[in-house]
Amino acid sequence: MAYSKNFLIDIYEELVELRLFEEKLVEIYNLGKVPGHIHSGVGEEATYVGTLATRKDGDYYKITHRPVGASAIIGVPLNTIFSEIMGKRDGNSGGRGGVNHVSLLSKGMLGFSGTLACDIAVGVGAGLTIKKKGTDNIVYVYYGDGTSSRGPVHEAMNLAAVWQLPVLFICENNQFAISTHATEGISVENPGADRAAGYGMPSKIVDGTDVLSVYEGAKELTDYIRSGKGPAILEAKSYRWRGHFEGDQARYRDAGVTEEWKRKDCVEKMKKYICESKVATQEEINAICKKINDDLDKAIKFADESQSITVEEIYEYMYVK
Amino acid sequence: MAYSKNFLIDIYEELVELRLFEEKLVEIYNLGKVPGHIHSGVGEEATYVGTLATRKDGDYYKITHRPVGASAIIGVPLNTIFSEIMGKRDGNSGGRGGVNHVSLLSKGMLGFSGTLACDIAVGVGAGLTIKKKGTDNIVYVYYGDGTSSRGPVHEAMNLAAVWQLPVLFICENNQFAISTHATEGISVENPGADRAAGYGMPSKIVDGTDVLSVYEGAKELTDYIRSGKGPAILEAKSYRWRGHFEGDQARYRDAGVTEEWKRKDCVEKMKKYICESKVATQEEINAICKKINDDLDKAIKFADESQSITVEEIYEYMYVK
Amino acid sequence: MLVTYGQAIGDAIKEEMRNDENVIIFGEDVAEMGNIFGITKGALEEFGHDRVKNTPISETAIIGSAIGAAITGLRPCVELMYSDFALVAFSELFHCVGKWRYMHGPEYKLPLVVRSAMGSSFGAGAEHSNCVESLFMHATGLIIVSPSTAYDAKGLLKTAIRSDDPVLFFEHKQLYQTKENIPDDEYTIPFGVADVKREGKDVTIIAVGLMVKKAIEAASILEEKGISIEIIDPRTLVPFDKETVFESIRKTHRVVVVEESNKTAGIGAELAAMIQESMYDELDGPVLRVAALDVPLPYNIALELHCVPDAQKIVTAVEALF
Amino acid sequence: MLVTYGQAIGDAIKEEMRNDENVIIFGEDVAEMGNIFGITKGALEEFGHDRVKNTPISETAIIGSAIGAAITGLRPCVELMYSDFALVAFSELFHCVGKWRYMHGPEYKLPLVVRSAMGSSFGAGAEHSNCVESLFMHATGLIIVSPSTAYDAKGLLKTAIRSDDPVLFFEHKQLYQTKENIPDDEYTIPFGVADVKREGKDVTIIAVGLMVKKAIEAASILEEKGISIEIIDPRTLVPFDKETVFESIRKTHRVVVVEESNKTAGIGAELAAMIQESMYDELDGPVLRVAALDVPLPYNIALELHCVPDAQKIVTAVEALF
Ligand SMILES: Cc1ncc(C[n+]2csc(CCOP(=O)(O)OP(=O)(O)O)c2C)c(N)n1
Ligand SMILES: Cc1ncc(C[n+]2csc(CCOP(=O)(O)OP(=O)(O)O)c2C)c(N)n1
Ligand SMILES: [Mg+2]
Ligand SMILES: [Mg+2]
Repeated sequence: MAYSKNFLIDIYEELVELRLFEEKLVEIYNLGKVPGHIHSGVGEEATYVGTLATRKDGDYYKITHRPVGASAIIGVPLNTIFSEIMGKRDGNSGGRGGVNHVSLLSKGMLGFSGTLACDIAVGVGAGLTIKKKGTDNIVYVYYGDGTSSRGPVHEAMNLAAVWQLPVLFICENNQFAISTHATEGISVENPGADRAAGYGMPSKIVDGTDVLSVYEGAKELTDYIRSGKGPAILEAKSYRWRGHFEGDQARYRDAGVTEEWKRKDCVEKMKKYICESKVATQEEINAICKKINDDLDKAIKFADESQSITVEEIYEYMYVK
Repeated sequence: MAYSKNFLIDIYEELVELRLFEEKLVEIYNLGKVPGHIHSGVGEEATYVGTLATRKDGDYYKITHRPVGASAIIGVPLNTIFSEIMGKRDGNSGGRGGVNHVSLLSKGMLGFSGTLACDIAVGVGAGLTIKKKGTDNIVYVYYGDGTSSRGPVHEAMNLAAVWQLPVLFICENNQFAISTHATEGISVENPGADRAAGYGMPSKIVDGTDVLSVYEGAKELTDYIRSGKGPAILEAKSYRWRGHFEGDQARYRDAGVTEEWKRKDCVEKMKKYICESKVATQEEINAICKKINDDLDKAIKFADESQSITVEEIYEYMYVK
Repeated sequence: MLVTYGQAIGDAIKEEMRNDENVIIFGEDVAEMGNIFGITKGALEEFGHDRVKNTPISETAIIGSAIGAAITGLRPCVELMYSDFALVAFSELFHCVGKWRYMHGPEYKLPLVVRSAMGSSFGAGAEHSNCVESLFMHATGLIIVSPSTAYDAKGLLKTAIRSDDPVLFFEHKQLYQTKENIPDDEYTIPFGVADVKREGKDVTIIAVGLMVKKAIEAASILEEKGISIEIIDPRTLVPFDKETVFESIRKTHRVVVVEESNKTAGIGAELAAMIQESMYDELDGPVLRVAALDVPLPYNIALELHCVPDAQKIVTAVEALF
Repeated sequence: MLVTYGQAIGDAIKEEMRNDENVIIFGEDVAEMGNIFGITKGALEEFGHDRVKNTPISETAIIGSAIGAAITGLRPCVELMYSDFALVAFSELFHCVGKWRYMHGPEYKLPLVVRSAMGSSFGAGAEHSNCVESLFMHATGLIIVSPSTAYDAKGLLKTAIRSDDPVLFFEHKQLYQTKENIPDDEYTIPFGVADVKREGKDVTIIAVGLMVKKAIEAASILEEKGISIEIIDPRTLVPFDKETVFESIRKTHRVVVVEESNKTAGIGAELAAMIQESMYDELDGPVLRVAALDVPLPYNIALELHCVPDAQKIVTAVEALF
């Protein structure tokens, strides 16, 4: 494919934003500013950025616990995100939900269930709404290789397929469910792609360290879905660089393999590509990084200064009425 | 395949036993002798008889609500079966469990969950025991086309496959889940076979109206499983002759199609085969039917005369201790 | 008009579907068959396959997709055939439906209704007879409705479908055929308003679902014995109308709670605990519970009937208060 | 020897695995990682992959296969990482584990244990902090253990693994690091025997899990105020040791039940209802409940701490009884 300069710059910016976001998340966690547990998505940015490059206004998104920074790409204001992560008033639920529940419906975000996979069908339901309205919008439903083993994934996929709903299931295969390697927990090599035929869906496997590979696979499948043909599965192969949560030293795996995967860094790869193809100079790139860095720092400062809600507000948001 | 006379006669006897059992179940239900709801398996006998013809001592079985008479083939005494069906003391749980819970562990029966699919993994657990013992026994896990859509089926299959357990999953595709045709509820044509690849299992589709076709498919897969290669899926295509439960007039479907399927009667087919191949004379066949009929009637009489347990016994069987 | 409880429910659904085209129904066998009890019969013909959908047997997908449809603008009124099967989607109901808005913020509204048929019904056995309201009372963010009459069922279901908060709506199988005269004109019943099904002065009986009928039977027997019974049907267990109950207790000073599920940690546990906590000085005796025995409901019908409460057991409990 | 609650649990598992080769453990991340809290660390090295197995994320398969393994001769001690996730296998636990023997007859024994980590732990949020014992108290056929000390955890887990009946074993995350001196020699603790954690004469506090610690703190504060507290830890919620509780009430005549889960339809509901039903004449006031607020547990730690009971809330409840 031939890409426009703007497209490539946008993609690169989003990769950098997500990378810096995930790094800063670890930093503020280490400073004790995050109440809960965090799951760093460093190294897996291309899966989100590449798929989301196919998005349109009116689409819906069901993201996961990793990387939470994806919500920024989708358009949730950084102030909202960091405030929620720090459990503050200016978060989307005023700090009631927390790091795993950063969300904004007006940007199409459907929310997340910390009880993994219970939310896969939530994306299917949003697909039902789209189908009833008759637009060409779609739903992006992300789930991990580990989560693929849960029953509700099966139920949701079958339902999406029999109802021919506009849903792209994206399996983020970072090869681990906490300490359990995919080959130990999953009976096939490709937990996403190998199961698509069992629902009568098309699928693609893409290189999750190469954002353009992800984009191309996602483009093909989203075009298919937007044309009304029903759901599909995209599987992106990547690797979880850090432990499952911060504090996990990942002693259960070979650190050498991790290092190998780190050399396939999706951000570096893209940087090299846009430099070599002269889409941007090193200076421009520096400026991009600096701007993003500053924006993130500003938001973190904002969130840090945001107040906690008061105990009187604890019952708010339980019911509409 | 070349079959011995004894083998063919045994198979035929079991078909007849199951047919007559299922017919008599409807009869006693209509006489008001069955407290609960029954799901007649008339017309679907070949799936059980054909698969069970591959069984060995020490194997385990997880059957379904249809046909309950399969428990007789597996070896549960008819007196026990009908007593449980009528809710009486001489049933396996003294009438506490009822028609869907006819079972006998000493014959390898694992039990059944009326909450469909919650029991699929029970078969997988029995496979774990077999694997630990190191015998060449296997577990037969039956489930319906409708049940195939439930999440626990997915979880159980994936687990059986990653642990390489000796389990044969048998999808009884009688094309209906109550009123919902398989094509309306399932996104692929073959809910069993089409999903096997997604677990890295082999599969076979067999004609559920032809007991020898079922047997041959089951033989191939059970040989594979007994040799330690892990689980497999067999899908048998049949048709539910009667309503889902007694009282269901099946107005939601074309009665003409039902009639067509009735002409593919598995019992008649086998009778024709053994007559034509001179395995048995009409007289011998009559004798077989009469004997089975009498045995069933005797057991029904026995069960009818069996007492209810007393209210004092209501807490028994809750705990071992 | 004279309608059955089942018809009243079907009518409520169809009326609301006419009122608002965002109301859709889906669940196992709700379309051609009109659900296994015939409750949604006619909906498919009137509203078509886009709004009346059979689902595969996949309860987690039914609830999950109802959430997704609800937050994006539809008003799903979905069905879990038997309330026993609500337990296979327990996490979706307890963690997701109940907490979604709280965890994600005030943009998220969940106008969804989950209907489910509950209760013993002569030999249905331990997995097709459960009443599970109490399990969901421990959840947060849900509304729980358990109507005992056609009138209540219709008015409450219409409120439920119009509610922007998620509602679990439990229908008792043994009540489907009970008949009642209800208004021809449209009406709704608010949540959190108990109904005094019978006025009396000596003992307050709080009864739910089918047990309201049993309590009425017991009240007749007790009347002959000179004991006057007031029967309160909370109708919605969450929100619970404490005030109506407390007012009754200020008059009777004696309470019996009757429910169909087994006793331990059931509805009666919460109500008895709450009442003695709040009204201790008004009580002339303990709050008694009449409930099923703590066993899986037996299949044998004599044992089943022995297990679940009947008028006689209620009478015995009431008499124990004197 | 001085051990943590977490070590005591790990030791109980390993000792029982040495005693009986049919004992196996499986669950998410129990092998190399030794579970996410390190509780099963060392088991893989000692017993190998045949007896110590990681599972995929598939809680229904974990419970289902545990049933199958148990009835065919193994003694699975399985793990559901967080007790919140027990709810995704709720039907398997409630309908199958709890009723299997009853429905199928006395041949069927279910010697299985389901371990699960529960409770609030500073920002874990609404889906990783739940205490769910009360939901299972309404089930039938289960044994429910909720230990508060290393000594109790070890003795009860050994009993659980040896039990032919199914046991849900809830471990509190905040207790894993608490230390205690326990006997070097082997011991077990029977089910259904409560432990008086502190003797006193004015008020009986029944507390479960982490709340035992909070009750002990409260008792010290109250002692200074001249109120003498008896603290009873039931240790097993099913079977429940009524006699120890009743004996205490005959002395104190006042009861407060403390639990960590939210109040409505929680453990305290059942205990309060049962106690006032059985011991009405012995009571000098209502049975009070101290429990979490009825909201999804907030992520913000100040709000979380406001939500769950602490010593001060217990003190307030006790004082309200005078
Ligand atoms: C139902 C359920 N079971 C277990 C967990 C605990 N848990 C949290 S994250 C995780 C691993 C998820 O693996 P995967 O889906 O591959 O996502 P990843 O963490 O690799 O991004 C597990 C087991 C959970 N949250 N929900
Ligand atoms: C979890 C659950 N959901 C729904 C039901 C109600 N139900 C009983 S039988 C049945 C249809 C089953 O279809 P299938 O698996 O094809 O078996 P068949 O009845 O055709 O033999 C349904 C939906 C149930 N028992 N359990
Ligand atoms: Mg992963
Ligand atoms: Mg079927």
